[in-house]
Amino acid sequence: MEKNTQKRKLPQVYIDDMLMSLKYFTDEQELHLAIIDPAVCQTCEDQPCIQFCPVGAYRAQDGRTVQIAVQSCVECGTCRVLCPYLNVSWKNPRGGFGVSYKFG
Amino acid sequence: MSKDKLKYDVIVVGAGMAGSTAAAIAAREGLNVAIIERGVKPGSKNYFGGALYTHALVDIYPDFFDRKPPLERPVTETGFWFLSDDGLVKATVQGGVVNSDPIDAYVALRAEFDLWWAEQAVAEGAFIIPKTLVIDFLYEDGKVVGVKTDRPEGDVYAPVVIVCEGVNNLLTQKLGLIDHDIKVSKTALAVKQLISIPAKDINARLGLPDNNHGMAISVIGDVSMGLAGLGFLYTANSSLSLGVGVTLDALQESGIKPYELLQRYLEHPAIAPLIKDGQMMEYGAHLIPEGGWTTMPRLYTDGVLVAGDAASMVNALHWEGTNMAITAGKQAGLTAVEAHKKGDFSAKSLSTYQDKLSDLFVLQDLKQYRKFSAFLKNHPQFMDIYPTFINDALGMFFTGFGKPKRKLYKDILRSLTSRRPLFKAIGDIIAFGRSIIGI
Amino acid sequence: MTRRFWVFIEQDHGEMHPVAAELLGVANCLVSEVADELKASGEEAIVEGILVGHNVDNVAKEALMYGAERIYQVDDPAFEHYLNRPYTEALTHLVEKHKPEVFLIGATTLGRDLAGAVATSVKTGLTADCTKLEMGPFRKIEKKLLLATRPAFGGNVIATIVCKDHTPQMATVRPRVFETPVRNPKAKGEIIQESFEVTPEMMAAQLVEFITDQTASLNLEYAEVIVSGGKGLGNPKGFDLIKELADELGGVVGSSRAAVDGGWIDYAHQVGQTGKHVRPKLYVACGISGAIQHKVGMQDSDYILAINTDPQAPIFEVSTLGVVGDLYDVIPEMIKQLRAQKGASA
Amino acid sequence: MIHLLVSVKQVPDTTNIRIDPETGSMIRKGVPAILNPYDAHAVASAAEWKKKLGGKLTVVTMGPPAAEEALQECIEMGADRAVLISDRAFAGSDTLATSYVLAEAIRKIDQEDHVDLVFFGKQAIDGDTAQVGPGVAIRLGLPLVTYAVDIQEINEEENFALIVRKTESGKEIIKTSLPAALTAEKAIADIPYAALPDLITSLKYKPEVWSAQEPVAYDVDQIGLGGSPTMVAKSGSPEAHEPAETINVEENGLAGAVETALGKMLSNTSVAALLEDQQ
Repeated sequence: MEKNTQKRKLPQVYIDDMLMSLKYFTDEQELHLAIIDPAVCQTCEDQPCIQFCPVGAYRAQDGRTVQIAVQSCVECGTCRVLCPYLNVSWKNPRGGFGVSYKFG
Repeated sequence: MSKDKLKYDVIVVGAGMAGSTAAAIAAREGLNVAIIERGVKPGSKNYFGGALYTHALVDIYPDFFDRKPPLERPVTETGFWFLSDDGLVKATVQGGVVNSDPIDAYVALRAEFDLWWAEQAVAEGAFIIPKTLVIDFLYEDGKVVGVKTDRPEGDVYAPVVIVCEGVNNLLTQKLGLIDHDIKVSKTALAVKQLISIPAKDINARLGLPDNNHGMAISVIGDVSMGLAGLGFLYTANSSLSLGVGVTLDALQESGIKPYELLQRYLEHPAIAPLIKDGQMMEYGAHLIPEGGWTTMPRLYTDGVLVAGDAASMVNALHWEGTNMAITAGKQAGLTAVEAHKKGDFSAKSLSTYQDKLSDLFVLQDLKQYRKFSAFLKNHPQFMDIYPTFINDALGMFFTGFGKPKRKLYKDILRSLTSRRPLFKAIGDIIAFGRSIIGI
Repeated sequence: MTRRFWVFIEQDHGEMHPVAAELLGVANCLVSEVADELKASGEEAIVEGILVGHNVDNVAKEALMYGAERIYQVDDPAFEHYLNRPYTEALTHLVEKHKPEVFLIGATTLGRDLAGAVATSVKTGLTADCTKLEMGPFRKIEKKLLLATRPAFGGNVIATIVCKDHTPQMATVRPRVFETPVRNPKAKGEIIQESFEVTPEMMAAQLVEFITDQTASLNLEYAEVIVSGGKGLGNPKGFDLIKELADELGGVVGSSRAAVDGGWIDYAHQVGQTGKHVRPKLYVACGISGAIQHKVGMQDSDYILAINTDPQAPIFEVSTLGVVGDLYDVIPEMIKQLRAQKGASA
Repeated sequence: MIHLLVSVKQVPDTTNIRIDPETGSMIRKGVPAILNPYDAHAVASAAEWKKKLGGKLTVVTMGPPAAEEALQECIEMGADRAVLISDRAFAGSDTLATSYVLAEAIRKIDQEDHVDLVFFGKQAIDGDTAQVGPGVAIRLGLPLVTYAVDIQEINEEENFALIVRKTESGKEIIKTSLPAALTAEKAIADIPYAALPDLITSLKYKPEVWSAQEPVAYDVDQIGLGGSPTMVAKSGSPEAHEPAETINVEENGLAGAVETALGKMLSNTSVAALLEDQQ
């Protein structure tokens, strides 16, 4: 192994390249995630949903409101659990919709 | 469409490891069982590292291997890899105890295996209702008598419901069997990539003699950048499963994006060569309940049993989850059968489920390891200092040529004490011992 | 015996569709590719246009200017509006009468279902949406065949298909896949009026009303011109410049996901895998690196101009033309020159 | 009582195709087979009209035994009867042979119970040829309306239907006598979220399986490879795009570079036409 001096840094990752590998059945009629009160997000200090969603579905909009790319969700539950104000309305998608792992 | 009620002897919620097992056991005893699965097919919502353990599989189907199950490579080499910032110590074992017949563990891919596992339950007589989400329960004078699904005319009745809904146990919470949502300190987020690599390259790069040999590795150290968590590497037939799981509170404190932590692991100088020219087949993420005993809900109430991840049945240190789910699924299935024989579906009647599990490794181990996740949190040294020390120590030992050995051993010792005072290190070892003995 | 290479001259209310000219150009190339066989066999080859409609004499003349040597014209009120059944019956009659070797049709909405019906009615093979056409040998078959290359499985596989021992060998081609040949106003050629008796049974379907679609709200998916901004803009104000160029080109504003992430523009503008899929005639990508998930959303655009400071940016892999430079210089200059041109020609 | 029929196809899900770099052929493992999306919307539309007018909905498909799953999905959406035409003799059929097989099957079903309207999806996402619908319609002598985005009316008494179709230049409302055929865009109907009893019925439903001999005795020369004039000479993965021609501002100066770029763009007829429209 080549010897490099300083500690290895965190690489920049473009999450969408990951999403290309996933199969989704997108529910055109119902979204299973929603922000309960957008105003609460504006007061939220570190917005963990944006930082820790493993598929980067949560995105900051102008004025610190948050938008969810619901169709990228893999239903892991991290956002529900990390949101300091319990401000995420989190449900499983309707039957047959959402991520569908090909390998798993 | 007929207007009479949809009625079964048993409803199982979720066609994962626990659910399909419970359904198979109950159906085998002649009960009319329906599994309600929210995915398009059983397995489409399930995700893990990971390997399945033969003891549990064979316990459900003695002729398991004759049925030609869709397994990946057998695990013929397993152990720990200690990652430092730029180095690696492989502490793995092969042959001997590991080389049992049949092999104790097989790498698997859940989409394919869980579908097959559910089909075995169908062969026993169970009926699968896919693409349907259970959203609530049906009650008659306070007792659960069925479930409500999100489809029109979606009520389904049964005197006993076995809830195997997975780690996000919203239904279990709705029943009041646990008074809180899953906890950031007791839950890990695991992210993984399945990377396609020709089988012969996997064998060459990992030193496996042929496609009939495989690896299951726990990776400790630089992989989680000192955060409380574990990395893993599994060899499927012609692909490698590489991922890392970190407890949510540690992840949150660190501010690190999960997919960037994973990418950093894949770019580690000792890991990158293993996946060179590999093509990513699938990325995914899933939560792992690590609270075990401390976050386990009540396992039964009137007309309901809970099994699998929904009941926190995971022993993270030993990567045991699927076998616990299968074992618990079986006991739940048997309990449902007994309840039907007795015609009594009250909590008291169903409580025999808890007694059965207490005599088995499931509850015993979870009780024994109840302090382990707290231990990991309070001893981050196991995630960075000690793995790095092991790398330095062995590295120095095996390159100490022409160096006075007395000085060599002093340097090795100092590479520990410079990071962690000796008496503290010893204290850590003792604390580790206690947390896994459970005292 | 004459080897006939046919092209369907699609027209809409007396306006020749540009794809017809493109296919006449292709037909003439195919003829040149069998020149050796013609010399050897002493046979002749001819490019003929097939025109169906009502009061379409000028379209016939126009087609002669793009390389058709002869036009068979079926001119009858019944054919004023395109209806599958009468058009199919007329073409089937002409094919059976003149026995062409190759028959090319434009893959427009009209052409795609007309070709499907004619190929079935004449019992021959048809290859759809071809991206390459050539005459070439195939196994031991004595005469060169039409080698039709097309994408399959969503563009993941490219297949070359032949239609052996059935004529005509039919193929449809999307508009703008091939260049338009030079228009030769002095071209000479023969226009033959063919009659075809349309029975009432063929007119079972009639056009009741036609609603033109100018009012289609300029939403991203159906926009003809899209000017997109990406991370390269550096800040939200950059989109004012993008808007100015878009207005100049009569287009709408799009964006990459990075710009939406940065909160510079609303999610509705996002082009890409998790945003919108677009197929405009002109797509101008400004400061967009072109990560795979963006390309997926816009690579079907007909003409892609990319402006980026980085010559290695992946966006250049899918664009038709690239300008390597700072968009804050290039765009204002482009607007200035576009206005100058408009000023000159106004 | 109306009798509607939809011809459907099970296709590999091309949004997740992986190509084996060595052989250039598609990797089947891990690629789910789904009901062709356009066909699903066609079935949804037919089911809506069947419920509105009262009657029967039959679906038919030509494919391998596994296509049974796609037919079950149609039953879930409201179809009453599903026919699977499956036989090794059909293997290798191109669109001409396929339209023959489907047309004869529909003719047989029509003899049993007259079919008023035949639905097709606009195209299949694996082959994308959009030829089977028109081919079957011409074989059955049915008037055809393609790219249908809405059905305004189906009038059983006066035996006509009003169908809205979408073309590049706008929307056409077509009045066609019945029986007729249409190919459907996704906009024709939303896919319903089936009631649980319908889903359960579909899971237990076993489609009728027709072979190349019965109940329709197919002419062997018109099916399979023998009945297919077209064949694949060779196939492979697309070569990578070579990077676009680029003009460098540093080398040509700002004004010069932009001028050349605009010049090149205007040499493309359709772009030129576009820019003129803006004058």
